[in-house]
Amino acid sequence: MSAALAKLVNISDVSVVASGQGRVILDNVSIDVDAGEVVAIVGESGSGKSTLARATIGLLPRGVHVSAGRIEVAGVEPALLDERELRSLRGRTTGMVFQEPMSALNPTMPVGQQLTEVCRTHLGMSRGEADERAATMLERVRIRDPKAALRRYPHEFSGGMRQRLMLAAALLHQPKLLIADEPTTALDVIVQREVLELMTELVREIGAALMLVTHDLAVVAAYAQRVAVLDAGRRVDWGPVADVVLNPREAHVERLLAALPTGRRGNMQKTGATAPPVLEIEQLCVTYPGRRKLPWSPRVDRVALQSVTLNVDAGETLAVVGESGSGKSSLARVLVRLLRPASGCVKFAGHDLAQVRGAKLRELRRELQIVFQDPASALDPRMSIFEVVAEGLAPSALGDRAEARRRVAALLLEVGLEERFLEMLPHQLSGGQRQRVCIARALAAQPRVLVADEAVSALDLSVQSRILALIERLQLKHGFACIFVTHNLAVAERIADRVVVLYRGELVECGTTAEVLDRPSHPYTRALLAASLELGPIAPGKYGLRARAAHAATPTDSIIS
Amino acid sequence: MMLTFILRRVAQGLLTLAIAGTAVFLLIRVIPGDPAQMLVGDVGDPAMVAATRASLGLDRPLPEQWLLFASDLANGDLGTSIMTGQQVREVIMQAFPVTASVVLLATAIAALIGIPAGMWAAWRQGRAADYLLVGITSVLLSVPTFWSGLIVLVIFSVKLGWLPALGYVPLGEDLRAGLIALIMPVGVLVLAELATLARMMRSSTLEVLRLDYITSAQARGVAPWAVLLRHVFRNAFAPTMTTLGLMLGHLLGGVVVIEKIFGLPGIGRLLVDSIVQRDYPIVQGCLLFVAFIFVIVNLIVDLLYAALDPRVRV
Amino acid sequence: MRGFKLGMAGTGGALLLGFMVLLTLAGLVVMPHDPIALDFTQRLAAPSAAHWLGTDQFGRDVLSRVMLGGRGSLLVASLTVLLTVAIGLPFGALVAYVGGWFERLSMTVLDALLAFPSLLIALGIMAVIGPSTSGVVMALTIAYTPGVVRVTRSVALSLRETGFVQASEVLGWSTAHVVCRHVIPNCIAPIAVMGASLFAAALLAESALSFLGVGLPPPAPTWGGMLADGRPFLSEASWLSLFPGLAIAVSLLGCNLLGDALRDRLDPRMRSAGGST
Amino acid sequence: MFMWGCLCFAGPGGAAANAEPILRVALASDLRSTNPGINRDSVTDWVMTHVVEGLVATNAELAPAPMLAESWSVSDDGREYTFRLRPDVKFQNGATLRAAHVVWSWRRMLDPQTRWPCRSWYDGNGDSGVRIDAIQAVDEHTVRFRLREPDPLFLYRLADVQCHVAIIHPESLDANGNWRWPIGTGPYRLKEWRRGRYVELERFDGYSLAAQPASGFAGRKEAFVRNVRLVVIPDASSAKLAVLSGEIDIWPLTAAEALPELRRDSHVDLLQEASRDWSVLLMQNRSGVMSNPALRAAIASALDPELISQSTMHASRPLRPYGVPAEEIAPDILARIPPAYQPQRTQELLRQAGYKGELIEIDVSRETGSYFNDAIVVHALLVRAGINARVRSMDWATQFKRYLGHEYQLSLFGYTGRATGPMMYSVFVCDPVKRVNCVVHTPRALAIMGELNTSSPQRWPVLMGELEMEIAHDRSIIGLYAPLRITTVRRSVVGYETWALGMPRFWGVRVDAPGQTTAVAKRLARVSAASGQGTWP
Repeated sequence: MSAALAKLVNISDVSVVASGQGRVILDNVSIDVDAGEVVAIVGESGSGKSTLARATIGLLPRGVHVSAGRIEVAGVEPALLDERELRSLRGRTTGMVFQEPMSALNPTMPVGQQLTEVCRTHLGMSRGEADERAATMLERVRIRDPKAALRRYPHEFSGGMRQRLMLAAALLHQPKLLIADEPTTALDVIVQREVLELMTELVREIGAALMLVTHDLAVVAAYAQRVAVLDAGRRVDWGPVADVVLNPREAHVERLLAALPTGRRGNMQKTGATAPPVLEIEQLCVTYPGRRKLPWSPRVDRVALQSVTLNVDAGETLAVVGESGSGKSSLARVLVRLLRPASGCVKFAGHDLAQVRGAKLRELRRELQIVFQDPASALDPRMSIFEVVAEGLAPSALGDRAEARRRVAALLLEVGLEERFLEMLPHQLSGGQRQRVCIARALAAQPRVLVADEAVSALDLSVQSRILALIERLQLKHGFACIFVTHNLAVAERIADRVVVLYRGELVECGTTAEVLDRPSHPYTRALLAASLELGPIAPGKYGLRARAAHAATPTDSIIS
Repeated sequence: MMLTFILRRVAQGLLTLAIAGTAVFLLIRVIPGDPAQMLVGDVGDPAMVAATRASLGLDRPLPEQWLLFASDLANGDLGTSIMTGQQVREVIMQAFPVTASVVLLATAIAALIGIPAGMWAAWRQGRAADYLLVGITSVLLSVPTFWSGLIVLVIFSVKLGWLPALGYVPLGEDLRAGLIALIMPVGVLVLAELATLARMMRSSTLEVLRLDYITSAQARGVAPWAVLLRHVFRNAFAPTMTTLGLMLGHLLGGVVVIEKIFGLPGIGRLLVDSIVQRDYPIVQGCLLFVAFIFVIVNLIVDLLYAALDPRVRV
Repeated sequence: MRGFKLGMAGTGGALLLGFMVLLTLAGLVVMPHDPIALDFTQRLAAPSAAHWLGTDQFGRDVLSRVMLGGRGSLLVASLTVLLTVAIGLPFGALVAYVGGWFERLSMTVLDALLAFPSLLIALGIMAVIGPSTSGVVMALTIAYTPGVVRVTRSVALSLRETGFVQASEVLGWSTAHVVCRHVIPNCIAPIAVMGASLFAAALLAESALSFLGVGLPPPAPTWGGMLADGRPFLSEASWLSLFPGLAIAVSLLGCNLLGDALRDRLDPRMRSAGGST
Repeated sequence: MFMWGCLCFAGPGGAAANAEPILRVALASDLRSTNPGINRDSVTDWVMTHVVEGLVATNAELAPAPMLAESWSVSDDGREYTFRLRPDVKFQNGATLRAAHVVWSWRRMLDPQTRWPCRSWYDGNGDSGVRIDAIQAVDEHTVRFRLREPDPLFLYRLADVQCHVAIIHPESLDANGNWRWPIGTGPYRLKEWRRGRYVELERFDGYSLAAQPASGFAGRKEAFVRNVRLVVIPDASSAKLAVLSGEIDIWPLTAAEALPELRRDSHVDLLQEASRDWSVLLMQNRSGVMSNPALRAAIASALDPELISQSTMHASRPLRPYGVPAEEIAPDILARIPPAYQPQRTQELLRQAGYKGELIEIDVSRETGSYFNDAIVVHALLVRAGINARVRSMDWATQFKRYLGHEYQLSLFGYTGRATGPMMYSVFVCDPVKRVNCVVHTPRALAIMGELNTSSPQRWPVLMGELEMEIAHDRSIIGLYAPLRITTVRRSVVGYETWALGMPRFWGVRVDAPGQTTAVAKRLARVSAASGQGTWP
């Protein structure tokens, strides 16, 4: 009995091809998973990591097929099974959890039914038995009042709770192998940590193996025993986490690790203490109209921001940290007047942005620019890059076309794009290049304040660090104040002079990067710090998980619904 | 929350009816030609025409006529036909079952065939079944109903003589003859509706199949028919149902062309004939009834939508 | 459009539609026979060498009348589409941008119009205006504009949330500039898709109106009118109704295939709004 | 298919053991109402002539003949008419006809509340007709009418079909005077009316047969078939298929398009009815370019009536240049009337009229029969003559409004036939002040019309000849043809006959089961029917 037999999963020299254009997604990849082991598959977007996970149980999308190699799961080859046998394999030995909590559960079906669907078909359980088992599992994944939860519908749960429901569904039939395809990428930091802890705990409890697909090296370091690093469909490195990640031997892995946001921005010497702040925000409240319960009952509005007061100094970088629903993007939108505040005021160059109108507003707005998160919808698909950036120039400058071309070319150069990009169209550019064009467009208006609303969250790690460096360089050169909105503490620490923490619309923490990150005063900030997983260099060529704050309390119970 | 949803929809429906009613009132009065002249005929005695106009209330100023029209409408009186003196409500109630029997039967058949076909084509996208369905539906959508109606009439009635060309026999009166009389019109209507429903169902099923919970159901080893029935159908049917509602609402307003070819005394024919005869009360009654049916059908569809999709309910 | 390929079905559709348009345009230059002149010696002649598609009850050549009829039908359909888009597009964008009571009011009025089947609206208007080309075009435009406005509004609303529209606002450009430079150009794609199905619907409606006798005024024939006139001679001279019906069907097939291809290539968002009664 | 009971060939009274066959007739449109004369059209008249009768009725020679009145006398000053009623005539509700019923019926029709369209004939303010001063019941069986002044046409008016005064029983109205159901004295009772679908007549067994032989709408109207079902089939091709498949026995006013197929079928006969209706091309003479008589003459000269009459396939119609059939007009005057169609002089006449290519529109409605085909031919003829013409098709209501308001230029129009010449001409020759729809109104024409209205029948041919001469001079009306009225009758029907007024009569008709009819009876029926004028033995 060769060692291979004892393996739970054995993937040898597998290649996967998209039959349409014949594009190679996986090129001759081999990995294996022992019973009860946690194996991570890591790589940037487009590296083929989730394809590898799905291929394991033959769930490749239409038009994509395994062109070479063999896959064995629990001694059986899924590719050779007929429809019924493949289904019972999935129904008994394997389970899967997906990335997007919003569409993970059938919105029109009560949660209980979706959970027990498998048990009753594959394990022949009666309705009562299956419900009983589901209720205990929900209890186990810490869903409040599990009996009632069975009858409720998916949209009545938050993202984090839905991911726990998915976990319960995948583990209900005690599978031998759980495949998790970026289970927590879409979740906030605290919830992410909870779900990961819960998943690994449960898997260990039922002795199942876990194949964890992620792009976050910190998660790999924290939870996996062995790891496979993929780049553009090829396996770059494979082995225990200590050899592959903590003491990187492959150039590609070193590059990834180097791109991690580490270190802290030297705090700027205050240029003259008395320089007036470029932006003063006083008692700012923002609400979104809600729906009426009954036609005559008063309309209950959702409060996004609750009396926020904040000043921003010229040339400073202020990080705004908070989870989804904390109101951070509402704040960003109010500052550039895309949203009208319910009350309070935003003073800029002696005017209250909320009151000013017409030509004066249009003139003032040019000095407050924004870069959005999603590069795909940031550029007008119909316009060339020249036209996009030229729109940033003042209307007066657009008269002379040659002059405009010269200025746009200069701006592109500043953001690291050669002149050949002028005539290209947005769909020909990568995500990173598009963000650079957005920055160039914002610069064209010579703003005094640049708001970056999660500007790097949608980018791969390597691209992310280059964009952050670019912003820092431009800020030094042009002296604009930068308000950097993010949910990632490491990014905030690397780029910001001061950090502000938002929690449910309230400003709970404000201070220099050091004050906030080393001596947090608000419990939420402490929970945030404790939950964040960060990998950093602990010695030349050696990396380790950084214990964030010595006196941070253990991650409190899920105070986040 | 459900109550708000219903009340808002009902209010919207009433407003639509009010606007539709006024539009109809004005439109019919602007049409040249005068019912009084039609009634008196070619004897052409001016005094007689004037007297008829007065008795029909047509000589009074427009706003006054509108008020009269609105107050009658309020207490459900649609007035009496100028030409036959019959209660408009009665005339409509005679014509509507004709149209309703053809349309409902055709829609039911089209739905029973079209919806599963659409789903199956989406499930086997890119394979033979899918291309076949898309091809057939493209052709069906391109054949005008009046052309297909004529061809069917020539083949089955003139050449083969299987089916009678003689018009409509109410189902209540003689079920067998009634059904035989409906075969051709329903058949032609089914061809047209089938294509639209199948295409709609196919596209909404394709969108649902892309979502994660379908893949996760498959990952949990759920059988294809269970995936299709339990997961895909409920989510894919909602948008198709809205189109079905729109289509049903319009068709119940009278399939004029089919009624003309097969000699069915339905609402469509009644409306066209009464426009030609300038029978104001009947035209107003018909158009209002058509609008009323449309609003009701769509209200029902919205309620079903809420029943199907819990997100709308809460 | 850059790198624009329609796929097999789409090109097939374009060819079919192109053939019918070509046939109609050829009619402007050369016409086998005078489509209006009567010839009582050649009444109801079957398709022959002299008359490829036979003659009608007045001895007029059916082929030339199909070519002449095409002019009427295709003209009405294209004018309707142009007018509907010309009105619907800006109005839809405006409604999306202005919002508030204006949006609620116009949407309610449009819903009221939607309550009537388009054929009935056209019938009513035709009875008012009397049969004329402009009458038919106006009637169909009023019947179809609500549809275009609704689509444009939904597309415009989703565009408002996109990065490039908001960035343009933030760059201090006026709403008018934003709408003209970003919103309307990006509405062209979905409207082009709807245009194809609109063209098919207008062609069908015009034929139905002619069939009911309220379509374009004679003697200029339209396909629907010829179909209706041929009806009494169905068993005796079936080609009178067969060929005009075929002309309509081929043009409709062309439109539908073209519309589907456009929809798949240009704008997945339009997928749900497909289909036409 | 409909089940056929077999008919044993017993007399009408004989109790047939099995179900009596029903005579099924196709109608193009439904009844307007069951209120005879008030809310009517030609189809309603057909049905009502079987249910109700008047004092006198039009006979085969289109003259007034005794009906409910067996005889009448006229006072020497011609102002008093005394009618003696037939004894023991029964109403369909069993009541016996008495003079009081006649007076009640007449008073009801003349009462303005009833809104009878033809009231202007008898209340004195119409431009034709004469005022009735009094109607009294002298005794149980005698009714006397006293007129304001003598009216030679009075009896013709009483016999007129469109403006017929039906003698009905007061129970036809409900308690508060609203119309309920017709109770007349006709051979058939109105049994059932399913709106939009069919009307069913049932034989009135208590019907008392008149003494005189059957002639037109008068005389012995003996009903043989127990039930007559008149089915509404608006669509021509459906009606054709119904006749071919035996679901319908008689199809009056058969559509032209159905003729070729019906001619080829051995189970049906096509009977050509005479018709006094008149299809014309009206030329407006009051305003605009058409008011120039020279232009009207030029246009008339270009229109070949022969070609127009053949506009509809398989249905070429008899030419009718004049308001009444040519044989009713004095032949010597007819010879002197110049024909309208003179193609060789058209260009010259156009030059004389100073025609500079102005647009001339031809009004036509698509619904009324084959007028639309005529419009196509007229348009082609005018275009060939170099006249800038255009067809303007519209629905009947619009065309009728333009006719009454004289907004048309050319208009293809039709007049319903009247029994007598004077009544026919009085429809379109009249004083525009008094009536809206006057077409010919030259002083000379009005003078002749006045004389015609008050002269006895002997002088009608000469007067009508002079009137036609004036019409030819004025050129506002071009007589085209008498519309083709063909009735399709299945061979299984025996005894159906056509006659001069061209309106269907279902009394005197038998329906045989196809197999059982004896050859002799069939041939006899067909011979007499074909001759058109054959009198019942």
